[in-house]
Amino acid sequence: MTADASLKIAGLYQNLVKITDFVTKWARTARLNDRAMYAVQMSVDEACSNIIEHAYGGEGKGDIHLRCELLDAGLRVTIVDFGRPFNPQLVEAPNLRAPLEEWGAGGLGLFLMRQLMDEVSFSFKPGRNELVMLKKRTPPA
Amino acid sequence: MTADASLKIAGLYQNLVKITDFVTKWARTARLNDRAMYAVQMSVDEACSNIIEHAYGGEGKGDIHLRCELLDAGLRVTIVDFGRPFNPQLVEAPNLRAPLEEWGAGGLGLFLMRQLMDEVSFSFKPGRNELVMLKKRTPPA
Amino acid sequence: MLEITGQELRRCDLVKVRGRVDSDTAPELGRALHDIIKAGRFKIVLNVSGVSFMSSAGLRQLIDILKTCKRWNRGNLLLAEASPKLYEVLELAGLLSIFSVYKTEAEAVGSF
Amino acid sequence: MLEITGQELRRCDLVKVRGRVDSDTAPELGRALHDIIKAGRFKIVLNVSGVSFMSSAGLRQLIDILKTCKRWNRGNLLLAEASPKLYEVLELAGLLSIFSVYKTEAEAVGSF
Ligand SMILES: Nc1ncnc2c1ncn2[C@@H]1O[C@H](COP(=O)(O)OP(=O)(O)O)[C@@H](O)[C@H]1O
Ligand SMILES: Nc1ncnc2c1ncn2[C@@H]1O[C@H](COP(=O)(O)OP(=O)(O)O)[C@@H](O)[C@H]1O
Repeated sequence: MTADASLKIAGLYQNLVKITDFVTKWARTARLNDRAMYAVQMSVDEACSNIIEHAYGGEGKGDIHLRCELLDAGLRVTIVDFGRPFNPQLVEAPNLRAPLEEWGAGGLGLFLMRQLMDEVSFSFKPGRNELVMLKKRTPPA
Repeated sequence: MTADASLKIAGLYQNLVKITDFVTKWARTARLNDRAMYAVQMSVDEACSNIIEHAYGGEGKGDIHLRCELLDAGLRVTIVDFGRPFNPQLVEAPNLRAPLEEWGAGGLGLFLMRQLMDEVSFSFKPGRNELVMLKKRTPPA
Repeated sequence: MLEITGQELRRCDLVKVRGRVDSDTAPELGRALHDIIKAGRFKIVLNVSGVSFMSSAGLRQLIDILKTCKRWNRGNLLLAEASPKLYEVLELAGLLSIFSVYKTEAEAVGSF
Repeated sequence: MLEITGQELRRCDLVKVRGRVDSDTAPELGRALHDIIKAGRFKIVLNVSGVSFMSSAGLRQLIDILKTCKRWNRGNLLLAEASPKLYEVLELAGLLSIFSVYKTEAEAVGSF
């Protein structure tokens, strides 16, 4: 079984709730359990916040396109923006053993996405940045 | 409508639960509301504890007879013991304005019974002490 | 049968009692609280949310502990999360003038 | 929309936040906590039991406040009553090494 749905929405922080509702609905359809659903919600929230803040450099500067696909393995979410590209390789993961003073330097968002999702991959074409994330369905215990 | 039930039980503190269950059942049958039911429970508990402690001077020294009567007005509970009589007139109500050091001198139990019930009356015949308490049913608001 | 659980916090002891506090069980509660006092700790928060019934024997026990705790200004026995029924009894018995009753454990603990 | 309620206790402030803490709402939470800090109070317990969702923007905000509170040993920001989901996120993000998370408000308040 496969199915997919898409959402095009303005890059505004207040739209994060609608974006979450959209992916939650499809995460549920994909029969993800509560933990997996929360992982998807956090990662998508994070990705879209980054797009607004970093790719567009602020609110209301461009749209975000989301696509949810039901796969046999679980749920795939694709998020596209048309702003500034970046090099994810250059973003260092935070040092979880660092003393408190060194915390908060950034990189926490991408790190969490990678921790929470099973696959996270960025691809950049001129004028179009694409992020694909996969969350697998864990068989009921 | 009137109806009545009685319970004869040994004067042991561990029997207070059974005594409470008995009066609770009849308080419910009398359609007392929660507050009124709690008032009956506390007062009966208090009266029976006093009987064990003061009238019998300890546990296992004598029985307590309880009787519940459903009246049009509410519930009447009669409690009889066969121990030492006392003079309720001589028991002073606690001074609720007293400083803390003067608290705990006693008299709280009888005071609470009188506060909680609509009628409280003692009568003493040789070898038989009787306490009659009435809790009225308040019409549903 | 009472269920009594205690926890020593930094500035006070937090004790939770569940069940029926009557002449039969009040001594149990008294012992638990006296154990804390005997260890030299006089600041106690008693969470009474789980108390289904409190007779005057229970109240007497609490008054006794309160007096011991407050002596020489060394502490207090605070009540937390009294049910409406218990609150009413405390009020009728005039005990609100000597006991402080807090809505939540945290507020009681935080007042020490 | 967040619901934030605060209460000044004797030795710390108790703040309760309810709702979704994301990039949109995290600044609100930040302002509420900074108001306490600006008033010179650096001991804060944050009850997060009502947080339905916390994004990394929310976590970043908390880290920022934590650092400000702990500076010169003058205080701390303690979390209380984290849901299992939130706890897992804190764990994944490595934040359990810098945040103290308490099961109950009372334990957190009582640790100051
Ligand atoms: N979608 C994006 N577009 C452009 N730059 C991004 C994007 N996502 C992340 N970045 C860059 O990666 C860095 C790390 O991002 P992140 O891990 O979310 O932490 P933070 O936002 O706290 O800096 C950002 O500071 C930014 O420079
Ligand atoms: N059933 C009883 N039989 C004998 N004496 C009683 C009885 N009930 C109460 N008393 C006397 O009245 C006093 C006050 O009783 P009470 O108000 O219950 O307070 P307390 O038991 O704390 O002294 C008792 O100390 C006792 O002398």
